[in-house]
Amino acid sequence: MAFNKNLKEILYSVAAIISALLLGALLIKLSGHSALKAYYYLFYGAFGSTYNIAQTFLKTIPLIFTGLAVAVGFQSGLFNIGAEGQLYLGAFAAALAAIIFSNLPGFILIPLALAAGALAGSLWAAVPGILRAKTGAHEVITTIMFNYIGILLTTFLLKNYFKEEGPVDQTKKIAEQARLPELVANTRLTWALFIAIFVIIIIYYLLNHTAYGYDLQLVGENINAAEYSGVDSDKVIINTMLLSGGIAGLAGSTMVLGVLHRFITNFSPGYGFTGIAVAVLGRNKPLGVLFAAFLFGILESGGMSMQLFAKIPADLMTIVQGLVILFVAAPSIFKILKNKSGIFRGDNS
Amino acid sequence: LAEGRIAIVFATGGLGDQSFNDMAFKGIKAAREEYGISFDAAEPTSISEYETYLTQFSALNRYDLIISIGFDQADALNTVSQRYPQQKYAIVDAVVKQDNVASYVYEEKQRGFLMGAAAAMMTTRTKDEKINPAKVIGVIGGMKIPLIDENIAGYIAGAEYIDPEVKVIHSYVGGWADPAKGKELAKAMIEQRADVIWGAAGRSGLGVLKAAAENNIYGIGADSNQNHVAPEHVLTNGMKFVNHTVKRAVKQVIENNFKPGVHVLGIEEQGLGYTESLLPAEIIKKLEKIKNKIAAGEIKIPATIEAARK
Amino acid sequence: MNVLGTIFSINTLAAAIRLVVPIALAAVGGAFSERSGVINIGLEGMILTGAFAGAVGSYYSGSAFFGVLAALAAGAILGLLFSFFTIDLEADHVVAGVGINILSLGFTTWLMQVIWGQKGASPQVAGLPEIKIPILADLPLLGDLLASNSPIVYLMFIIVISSWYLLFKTPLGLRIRFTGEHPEAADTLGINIRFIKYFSVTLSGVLAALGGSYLSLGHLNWFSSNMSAGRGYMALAANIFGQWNPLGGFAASMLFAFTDAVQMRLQGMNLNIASEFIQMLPYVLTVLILAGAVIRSRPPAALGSHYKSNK
Amino acid sequence: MTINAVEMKNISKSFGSVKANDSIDFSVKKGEIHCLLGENGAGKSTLVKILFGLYNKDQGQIKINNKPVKINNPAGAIKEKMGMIHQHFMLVDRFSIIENIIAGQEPTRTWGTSIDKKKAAVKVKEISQNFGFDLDPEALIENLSVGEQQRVEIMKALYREAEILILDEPTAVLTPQETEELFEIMESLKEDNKTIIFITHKLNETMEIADRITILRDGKKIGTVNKNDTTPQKLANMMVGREVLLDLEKSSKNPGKEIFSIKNLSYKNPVSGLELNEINISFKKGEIVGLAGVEGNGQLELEEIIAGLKAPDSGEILFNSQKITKVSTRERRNMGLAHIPSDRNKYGLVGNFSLAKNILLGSEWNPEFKNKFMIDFDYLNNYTDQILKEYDVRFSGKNSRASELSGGNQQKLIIGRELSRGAEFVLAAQPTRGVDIGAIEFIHRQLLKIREEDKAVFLISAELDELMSLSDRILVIYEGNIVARGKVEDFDQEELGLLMAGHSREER
Ligand SMILES: Nc1ncnc2c1ncn2[C@@H]1O[C@H](COP(=O)(O)OP(=O)(O)OP(=O)(O)O)[C@@H](O)[C@H]1O
Ligand SMILES: Nc1ncnc2c1ncn2[C@@H]1O[C@H](COP(=O)(O)OP(=O)(O)OP(=O)(O)O)[C@@H](O)[C@H]1O
Ligand SMILES: [Mg+2]
Ligand SMILES: [Mg+2]
Repeated sequence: MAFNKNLKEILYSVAAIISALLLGALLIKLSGHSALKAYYYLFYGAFGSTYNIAQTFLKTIPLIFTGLAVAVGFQSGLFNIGAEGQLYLGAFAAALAAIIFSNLPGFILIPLALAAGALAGSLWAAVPGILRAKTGAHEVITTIMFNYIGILLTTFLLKNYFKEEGPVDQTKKIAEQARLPELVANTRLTWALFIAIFVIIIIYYLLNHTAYGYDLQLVGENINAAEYSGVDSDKVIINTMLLSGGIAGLAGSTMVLGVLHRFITNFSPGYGFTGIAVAVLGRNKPLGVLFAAFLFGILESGGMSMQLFAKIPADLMTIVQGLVILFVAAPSIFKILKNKSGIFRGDNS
Repeated sequence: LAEGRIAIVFATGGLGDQSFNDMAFKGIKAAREEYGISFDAAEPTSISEYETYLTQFSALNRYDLIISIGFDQADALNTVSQRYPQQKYAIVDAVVKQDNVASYVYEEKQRGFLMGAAAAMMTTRTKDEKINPAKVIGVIGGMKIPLIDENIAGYIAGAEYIDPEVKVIHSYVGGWADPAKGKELAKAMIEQRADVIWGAAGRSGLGVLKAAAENNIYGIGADSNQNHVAPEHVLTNGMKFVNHTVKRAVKQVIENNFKPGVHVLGIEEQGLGYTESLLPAEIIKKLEKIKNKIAAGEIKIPATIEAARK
Repeated sequence: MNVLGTIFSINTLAAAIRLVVPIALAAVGGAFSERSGVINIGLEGMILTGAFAGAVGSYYSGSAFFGVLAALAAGAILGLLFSFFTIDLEADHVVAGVGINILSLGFTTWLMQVIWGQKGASPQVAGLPEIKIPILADLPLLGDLLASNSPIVYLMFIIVISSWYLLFKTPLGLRIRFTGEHPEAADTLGINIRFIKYFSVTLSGVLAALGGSYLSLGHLNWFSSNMSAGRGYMALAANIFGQWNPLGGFAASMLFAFTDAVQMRLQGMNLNIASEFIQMLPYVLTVLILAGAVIRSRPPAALGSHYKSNK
Repeated sequence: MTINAVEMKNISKSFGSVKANDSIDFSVKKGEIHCLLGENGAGKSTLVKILFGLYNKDQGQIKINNKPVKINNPAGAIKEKMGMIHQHFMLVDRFSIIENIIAGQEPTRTWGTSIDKKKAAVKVKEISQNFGFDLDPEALIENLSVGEQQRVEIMKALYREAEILILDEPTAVLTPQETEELFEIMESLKEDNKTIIFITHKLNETMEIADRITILRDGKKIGTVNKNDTTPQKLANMMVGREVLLDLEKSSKNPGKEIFSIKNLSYKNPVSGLELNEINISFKKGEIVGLAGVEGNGQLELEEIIAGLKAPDSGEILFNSQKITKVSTRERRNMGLAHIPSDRNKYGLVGNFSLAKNILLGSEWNPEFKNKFMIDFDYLNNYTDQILKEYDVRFSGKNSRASELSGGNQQKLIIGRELSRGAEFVLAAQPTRGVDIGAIEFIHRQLLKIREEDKAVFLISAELDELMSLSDRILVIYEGNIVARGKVEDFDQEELGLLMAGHSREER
């Protein structure tokens, strides 16, 4: 039953992705390029070599974290648009920790820096959480504002206290032992992948198999029933924001410890915002987020090759991404198709 | 597959930034015309893509030169250039100390100094209908980053050099692609009676020029020639000839004359300069003198705003 | 120098009015959409598309007026697309909105290359001239402020007020609000909720696009890629802050715009305060005011849900 | 030839695999009051929703006044002069009565651009007076009692000049007095030659008001009978398909020592202004204490305060002689309080959760359901199966969500969850609201069983029958005051009704 239901959702999602790609092919054709060639390189770019596969995962990792952060919020009925700001705080704190405690050995330093990043993200998200719980201030507004404030704040702190001499606003490089070990040499694909998957699993169990997760979902589904059954919904809201922010913070800290090896202003191309799309595409479920983030990873890393080798402007890839999101959002397109054509016959709903 | 002999990786701002990406593109296209080379280009959208593109280009092992545009590529290039010691690289706006990398950096403060001097000379010419009696000039940066601040520091020092009474105000847009906000910041300065304003803010700077045109004062363009935005109101442009730099880097490689190491480009090396645009002849004359003095090292220019404001 | 005098001057207010236009128009659009029950995160993309279509229209016709018409049409098309997905296809509103934003960004940048062969900024096009309204000029105090402005500024004031009127005083408005609160109840009253939602969401696209066209034809006279620069998100916040009421949304937008204008002036004074903190001003102030506000937001009860009649 | 106001032929409608209506023929004569009778889930609502254009029928024809019609949506039904009062009220809480009534057919002025509030108010007042409703048109729905809300629903239909009125379980939420008033209204509508379709599962009501009765069971029509040709027992058997015991047996029993008490409790509702005044109640082991009263006289406030959802302004609550006035909901539940909430959709259930997760509600931190840090799903699933079986909850699949259950089964689920927790004090608020006779019988037996087990029950109900047959002692609440209390034998139905309406004992 449940398996059937999930299978159906997956089928619809696949159909959505294929439709979006077909529509994208039409656009590529219209703009005078070869769609076949384009998609060949899309695939090649995403999976064509060990290096390319590594790059695909590399693109996937931060989106797993931010997607998960947003999804956890949604599970509790909170729309955390602030993952971007939380990510910056997390990245900044992780870099600081790695720099300040640079004489600690790696097996202590790395967890410490990761934790510092998670903690900073948590605390940054806690403020909108507390405001929501205690004053009712809508988290959509406060988290948007906290994005701007957080990014400006890290820039200020960096410039005035931690900046490395030079033309770029960045901290100095973190020590070798603070860097996450690479999984595949020279690809920057690091243990961050396992951390991401580990966090997915943890969150899956937390949400579905613990009382804590039960309360979190309960508050999201029916806050009155939560109160009725003795759940302190204010506390859950604050805790959820702490959790959500912590995960977003990990997006930042793994970027610092695994990819950038330092904090740089404005390093994120909007991972926090893409995380919203990833979360909803993944139906706000941990495993869904994993797949959605991977899909985005494929589109982005494949898109790079499309741009390089098929000379397709990157913007067309953006359009295809937009189409995928729209189509996946609207499974009923395919339900209509199914009723009309019987493509999906066989599942009984 | 890719067939070029040159590869170029732009900065994340992408083409159309009206700044160094566009200028670099101009340079590489000029090199194509002139030397008959072909090139492949990549437009990364995030910092983490630099290393990927650089690696992909390097791994093809078919390019005579791979060019990185923008200061934030330094880390990525530093890593990749060590992995491919046979490959030649050039980077603009940053220093990468590797034997196979030619680094081109600019004396940004010199450009700022020239612009500041030009603006300060202009703001006292009250005969000009666009000029008011108040001695106030302004500069608007895209974001508060060291490269921009060096320009602003030069601007302040240049004005001071001409006339210590000239007041220089500066502010930041907070982004490179918000011309509407650039325009409003300029308007805020005009309220403070600024009559010459430099917009060193990528596409946001175009809004500064628009404000200048609407309020009938002078604007100064940045990086590329932006006269077309407001032909009657763009006093001059603070040029950064990334195009020349790119073209030169290509030329050296083609002529088997690759020069790794740090190349500091200033006014003397014609890496920086200005356009004559609406500048009166006497000011041009004075600017030329200042140029010579800078080249001769007779003028010391501070590199930070704090130092410039003392 | 008199810091306060400069900040709280008529000039600052004038700047705020220029800055507020795209945010306020999109916020009013958001009010329609969300009052009818459809969450609209796509405002950002709608502003951007409006700005783009405005420039394209003006570029080809040589007339800014046609540019604005083109923007309105593009906003309507995008609004209809968003309606179709959220209403007929029952797409999750948030996802579809995110999709609209990404699509708008991709399409505008791509089409720029197709049309003008360049990214970044379009060539300059005919912009809207400012118009003078003599009667307003005679007003005390506000005379200077209101006498001469882009026609879209005047239009904005008219739209804000008439939208409030439409939503709260007319039959259509009552039906829109009914639909957003309780679509099933609206259905049982014989209200055509599909029409109501289509109307409201499309209108939100049109209004946001009008705001966008102010960027490319009123405030400036060219299109610059991604020139909406987060204004749609500010509008989203303003709409909620303003209790899903056009007047409230306008007031909240004005709060952002005014503090932004103040921020710009403070920066230009080169006081001894880090520029980052000055730039934070609008955002910090918003959070503070929101946290201290007495009235609590209560969204339309059926916001974000799907309802189909005649299952 | 008699005119059939409504004639539905061969109507079928399926939801997934559920056949909600199976080839039903149904006709209503003009000017009659026609009762639709059936258990929960029999298909009553579905049938009338098809008639009203809310659902799309799979097959069948509809004739109105002997004329075939196609009704695609409620707008179409309204055009045929139908009006429907829904089982779940279709009202917008934060709008005024006027707005709720006129939406969709607003009187306008200035060339139709704005709503003519005055004209609307006049018309609404007119209807209101014609039928003796006493409502302030500007009042917000959220401040109205359920009975008042129902009147607004009826006014909505009358405002649209409905000739055929469909009332889907209108009495489920009404007090006897309110029901009487509703019946008077219905009679006067009938005199006006309006046709009324009336859905209920209360047999006595059917016998009182109906002209003819149609019985549905499991989506099929069982038959149509004249009221005069039938008896409640016959109707019950047709509905349920078996013999039903309409009377309960209650043992006589001496209550034990006090287990729960409320002392000098006062509270003022900041929204409605209603005040609870110095309430004192003591509950003893092995007794059922009933609280009678017209909805909106403080029962809800009292319920929420006892449960811990609201804090009283003053006074004390004692549980096993322990002060729990400031103790959280969770704590109270752990101490042995069970709560069957009056508003099951708001408090009692999470529609989107599976049945097992609904059973877990409130016990998720209970070590019994955990194995180390994780929820012990094996245990929970077994436990759930047991409860579903014991409490006869009928569901379609293992992974059913609570929202997919019929109302009666939802209620049984809640009762099963609450009663099986081994609570010592059961707060049962409107436990049989909207539930069919089969289920009512079952729930009543469960409450009596609890009493047998020497636990205390506080029964808040608007059903006088229920109160009279279950309670040992009865309290009457009126405008926040306990106006009468005594053994159940000391009251009769009529007297209770008067007390609830605010007449004091002496007045009689
Ligand atoms: N009664 C149960 N017995 C066993 N496992 C359960 C039960 N309820 C929930 N779970 C676990 O929690 C997960 C999520 O269950 P839930 O009922 O919340 O479904 P859901 O939110 O619709 O998610 P999904 O569609 O992914 O299953 C299940 O996949 C299962 O691992
Ligand atoms: N919208 C729906 N989707 C799926 N199933 C439905 C829907 N509406 C009704 N059903 C199912 O159809 C059957 C008949 O339901 P209906 O609401 O008509 O019963 P009813 O006789 O009105 O019962 P009650 O007395 O509880 O109101 C039930 O099994 C119910 O679960
Ligand atoms: Mg001057
Ligand atoms: Mg029903």
